Amino acid sequence: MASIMFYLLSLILLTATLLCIFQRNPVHAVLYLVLGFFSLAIMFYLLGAPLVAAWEVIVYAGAIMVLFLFIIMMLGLAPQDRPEGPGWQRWLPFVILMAAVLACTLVIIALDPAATAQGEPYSLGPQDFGEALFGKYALAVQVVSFQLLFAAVGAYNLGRIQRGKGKP
Amino acid sequence: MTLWRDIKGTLQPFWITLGYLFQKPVTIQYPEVKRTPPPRYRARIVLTRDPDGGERCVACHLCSGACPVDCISMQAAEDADGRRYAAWFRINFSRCIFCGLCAEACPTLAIQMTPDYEICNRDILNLVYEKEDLLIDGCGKDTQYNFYEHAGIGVANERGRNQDEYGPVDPKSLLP
Amino acid sequence: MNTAIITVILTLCKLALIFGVVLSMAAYLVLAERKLLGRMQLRYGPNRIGPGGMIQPLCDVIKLITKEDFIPERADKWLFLFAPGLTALTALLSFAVVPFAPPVTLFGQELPMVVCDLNIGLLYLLGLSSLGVYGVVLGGWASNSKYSLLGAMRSLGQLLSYELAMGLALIPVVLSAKSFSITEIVMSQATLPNLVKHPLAFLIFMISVAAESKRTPFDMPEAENEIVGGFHTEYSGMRFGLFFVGEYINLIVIGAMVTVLFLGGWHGPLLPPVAWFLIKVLFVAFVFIWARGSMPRPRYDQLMRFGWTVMIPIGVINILLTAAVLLAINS
Amino acid sequence: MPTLVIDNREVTVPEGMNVLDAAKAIDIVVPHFCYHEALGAIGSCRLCAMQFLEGPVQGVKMACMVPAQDGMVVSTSAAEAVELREHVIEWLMTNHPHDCPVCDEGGECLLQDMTIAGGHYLRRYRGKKATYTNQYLGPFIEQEMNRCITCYRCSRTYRDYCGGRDFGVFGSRNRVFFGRYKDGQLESPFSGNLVDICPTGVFTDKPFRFKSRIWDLQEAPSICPQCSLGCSTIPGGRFRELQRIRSGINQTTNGFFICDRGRFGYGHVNHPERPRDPRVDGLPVTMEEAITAARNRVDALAAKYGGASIAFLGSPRASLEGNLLLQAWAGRVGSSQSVFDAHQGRDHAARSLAANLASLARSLSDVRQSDLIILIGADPLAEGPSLALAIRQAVRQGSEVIVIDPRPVALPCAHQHIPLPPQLLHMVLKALESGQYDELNDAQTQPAVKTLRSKIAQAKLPVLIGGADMLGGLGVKLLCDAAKRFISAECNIGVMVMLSGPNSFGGAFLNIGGPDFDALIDAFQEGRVRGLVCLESDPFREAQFPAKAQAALGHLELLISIDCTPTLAAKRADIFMPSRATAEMAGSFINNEGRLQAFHQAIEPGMPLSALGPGKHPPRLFQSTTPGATPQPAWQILGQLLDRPADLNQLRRTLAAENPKLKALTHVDTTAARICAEPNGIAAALTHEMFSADSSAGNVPLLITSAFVGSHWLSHLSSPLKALREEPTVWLHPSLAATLGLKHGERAILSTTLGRCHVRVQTSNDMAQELALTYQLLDSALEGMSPGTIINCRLTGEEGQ
Repeated sequence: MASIMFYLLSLILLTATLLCIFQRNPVHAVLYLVLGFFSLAIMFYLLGAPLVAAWEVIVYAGAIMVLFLFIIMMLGLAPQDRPEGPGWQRWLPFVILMAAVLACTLVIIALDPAATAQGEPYSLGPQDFGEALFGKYALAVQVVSFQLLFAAVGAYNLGRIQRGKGKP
Repeated sequence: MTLWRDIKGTLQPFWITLGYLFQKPVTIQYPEVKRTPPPRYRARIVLTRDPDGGERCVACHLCSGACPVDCISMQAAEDADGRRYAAWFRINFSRCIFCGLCAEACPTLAIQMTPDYEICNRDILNLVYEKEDLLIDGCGKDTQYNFYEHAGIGVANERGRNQDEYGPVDPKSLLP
Repeated sequence: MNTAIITVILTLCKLALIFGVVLSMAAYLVLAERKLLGRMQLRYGPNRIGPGGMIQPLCDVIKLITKEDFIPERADKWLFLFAPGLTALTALLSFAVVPFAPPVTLFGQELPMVVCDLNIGLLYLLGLSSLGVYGVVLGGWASNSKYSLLGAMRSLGQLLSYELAMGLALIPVVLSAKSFSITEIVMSQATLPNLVKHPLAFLIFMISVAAESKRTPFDMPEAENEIVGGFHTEYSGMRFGLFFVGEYINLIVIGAMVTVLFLGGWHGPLLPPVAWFLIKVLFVAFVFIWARGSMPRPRYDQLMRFGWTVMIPIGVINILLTAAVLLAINS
Repeated sequence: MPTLVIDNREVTVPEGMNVLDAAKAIDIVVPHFCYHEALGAIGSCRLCAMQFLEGPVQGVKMACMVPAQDGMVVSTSAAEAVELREHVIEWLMTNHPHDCPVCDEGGECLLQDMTIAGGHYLRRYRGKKATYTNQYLGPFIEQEMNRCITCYRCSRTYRDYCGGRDFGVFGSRNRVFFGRYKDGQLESPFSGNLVDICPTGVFTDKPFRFKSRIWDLQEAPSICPQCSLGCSTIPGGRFRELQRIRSGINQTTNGFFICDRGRFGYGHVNHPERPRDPRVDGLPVTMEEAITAARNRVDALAAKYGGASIAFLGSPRASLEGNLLLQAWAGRVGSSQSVFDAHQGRDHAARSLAANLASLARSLSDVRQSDLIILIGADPLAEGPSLALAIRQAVRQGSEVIVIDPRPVALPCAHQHIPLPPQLLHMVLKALESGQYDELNDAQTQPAVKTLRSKIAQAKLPVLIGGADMLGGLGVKLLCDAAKRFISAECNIGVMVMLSGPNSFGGAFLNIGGPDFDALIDAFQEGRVRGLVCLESDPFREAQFPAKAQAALGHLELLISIDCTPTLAAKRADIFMPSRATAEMAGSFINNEGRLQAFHQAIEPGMPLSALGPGKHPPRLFQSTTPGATPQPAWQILGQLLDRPADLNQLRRTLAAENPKLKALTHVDTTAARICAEPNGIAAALTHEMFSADSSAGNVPLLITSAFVGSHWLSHLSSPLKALREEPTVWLHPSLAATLGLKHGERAILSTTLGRCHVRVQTSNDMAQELALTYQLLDSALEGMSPGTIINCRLTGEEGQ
């Protein structure tokens, strides 16, 4: 069951990513990418890493892609000429893929394969994740977080309004 | 102290609205309870008459010119005695916004607004008032004014017979 | 296999129950909001249809359904049609992980009073709430209208800014419960609700959750008097209704989240747990309505500044303090 | 070029301009009444006061009376000047009645504007006001003398500018009265200008009385369709009814004024009998069906008998675009039978003019500045009234006017009249050209022409003026040749010929090499032409010999008419398509000097509201279609028929691309360039066919011309103008009258081949001898008489019966 779903999800992921690449409209591309992230998240869940799955959704779909959308809208990147022809043909793949992802989600939630698959060797709970992050890889995490801090400080310095100089 | 002021300013409205929550609303329950509007209330428009019963409206188009929603239309015509009057006069109350600019613009005090505000109707055509619907038998708010007694074109009285006029000039006279 | 079928049936029952309760609650929450706001402004609110206006929601639905479903000329049609559903859907899905009562024993097996007790339930909630913005954003973008686009962009910026603060406010809760599972978080508040343990986190959470769900005073994305309804300017009929319903389901979701995360969930004396849960949810909803009746809308730059310069630093400090105190108690 | 400072702004103006105009040049407008650009300054209203601070003149002065000079420093806002203006406007207002609501001037009242601009808003005068008794001034002008502020604009316009004699100023001090000595119709054909010129409501438009407020009118700049001069007008309509026409301002043509025929002759637009619905074989159809039927039937006829079996008749009153497309249709069918005017003499004259005018063209503005004006066979009041006004302005500046004409030509100015019989006009022209006087055996004429030659040679800006009716094609050519003879460095001679319609020149320009209508009549009778398409023309009435034309037109198998008036052709047409009147459409005309002028759409077509509903009350129920709104511009109908662009600008671009000479069509404005045809393109022989009379015993040659009112189709349809219609009249020289035993003022019977009718006899010493003269009067016994012809007649006294 789990492996069927895995392959199904992989197929969805690949299709969605390909469609994302071939979209002319950036907003539509983002939507396919989000779909890809969904299937990826469910795959993570399937593989016994619910935390990673949740973060996939929260961080990638919920934050980064939203940021992408923000930029696309702010710059008005969407093409001005909307292609003619029946709209449903353009949206059929999206609807099918979306339906498939939703179906997988429902099946997983209803049957909870992580729970049913007995003796899952790779189950990774939040606690294990935290211990790995702040124990085994503590140094790497610190280095990366310092890098983020530098980036944040730098961005703030670039973006702040200097007194008397008006907007940057 | 500004922080304290901000916090107080944020919380105080909550207290006030909570207080209002338990007070009796001021709303008047309209169809059951009706209020009497003040006499200068701006609702349904009427056309009034002179003290001597003639139509006050001279179809000067100032009301339709002033109307911001173009709900007034009319056609002027001339009576046998030289009186200018409205051959037809139409106010589309489904368009009227009751701003009162027409009554303000009216130079003969013909258009006046009344406190009758209940003119809703489901059939829009019933809201298109013609002259016979608008014309009332009375002077409205000003009981004295008669435009043609001041106009000086010899309709109410003969030419030169109004109170503020000399009799007609004889241009061919050689007298000083 | 038998138990599996029973599990599925029971899950479906729970789903149906939640669905019905949440939808009717959302409908009457609309009425409650209108009446409460009316009373706060010394008006009556809707009181014409049915006793005290009780049939108003039904009439609203009939009106919305019979209205013309208008699609703007150059709109992205499918996205436009799909967006309102997305909003309502994400709001509804959130209930999957909310426990509304302690587990009961039925047919000889323990039945959790939650559709799906995920061990990362909190993250699930966070994920869904961040996805909820897609409905708004895509709807606003697909309308091909300037006001809608402005509303969409405002809601994007607002979400990005306040999601962070919301996450930060939840970390103390997780720290004290030592779990992401919502059932366990509720269990951990059996004696003392998190409201008392983490008052600062509660405050940050309340504010940021209001901002994220576009509740007044943070309803910049639809600010009627500046951008004519924002993202739903071009929507009419039942599609607008879906946006509207989604918003009120969201209000219930927020109520449920605050209840389970800070107010101790179903715990309470005398009354049955479900009743306590409902009372708490409705109280939180009331607080939000109350805020709508009391607070003016800030400017958009004030909102962003407040989010980034006040909420997030306080949230971080709060985490550090909580961690320090917990560390001190545990050691 | 004096430079002066007005309100701290420096301005350089042409020499002689007054300070008021100088201020206007930099958009500083000071209230004024009596000053008018066309009338000049007299400084009587005392309103344009300005404070002259430095320079040759100092103190508060009337700006209209002070020519701009170097070094002047003027303030319009100085307290003293402002106070004076405020007082003056208050004095002007003391006697003004309180009747703005019932005054038709409201909205375009200069007094209203100037009262507000002058700062007077509260009446302090509580005494009594002077009143006057009004006069009846005819069907055009309504007088309300109480409103007068004695600015004298009316008398200056009527007497000085237009040359009227029956209107003036009476009385003194505060009893000044402007009017006639006694009630009656104003005699000047330019009396309507009083409406435009009066700054307040003393003289208002009587047909327009109480019809609309001017802010409700839909107005647009247009061209007068009544004659060929192309005067600028501004039609105004409301409720789908054309309610008035006022004069437009175009300095190159009419200046500020128009004639009464142009002002009050708009009745054809609202005419109750105007056909508004397309018909095929007498049955009402939609416009699309009518267009399809027209195209199919013409194609079928062309397939059956060949393209040449269909003739296309354009019109002097159809727009240039319409005439162009009609010609394009002819080209598509393969027919070369394209004529633009059913009247052969006028047709020839116009074509001759279009071919020969070239640089001889003179505008009305040139006529106003001319120093010698010679009218040969021209009657301006009948053929182009504004020309009479222009001639008067020239005379006021010292020009001399010589009229050589068989008719007693009335001009509103002093002129010398040489009555010559029509057949001598060509000889005079030839003599002018060649200097040979042999053919002129008349003892009087020879010396007159000799002096004429020397006068022309001495003049600087002489203009020779002719009329299409009297000269015909040959005469126009002779006129142009004669003018060319005098061109020299000192003598900048020009020519102006009055044609029959607003677009006569345009039609002639397009059809310069085509056949003429007489050739078509022969073709109808012989069966060579079996179909006729009439574009806004009426061959039944407009042909030079209508009886002949009517007989020939009976042979037609197919008659298609596009028109906006109830013509006979429209009534008898197999296929009729309603077109729009000038005020209802945009298009362009070429006037008689070859000037291409555009006009714009002022109103939408449709049955006037006053003609609908019970008792002139508008209907309460609305409908999605406008009743009677089917008419389309003729060029649009033809454009649809020929699959041309429906947009006028696009159409003009394509038409200009097809005809390089008309490239001005792409940017038509009021000052557009003149257009001229090739001089050698005329195919038809320029014969002169007006003389069909023999002077055998008892017969008198009867010359038929047109009158100011009654002979022109469009103005004939206008009811206010009917009051100006004369009764049927015959003019005779007293000597001829004595021979026939008739006296001035008597009634007589005029019998011709066209029938008998009762006429009034008038005698004049300005008539040519041995000639009777009468006017064509539509809808009377004289209807069948076409202007520009001479026929035999017998005149007998009524009691001689």
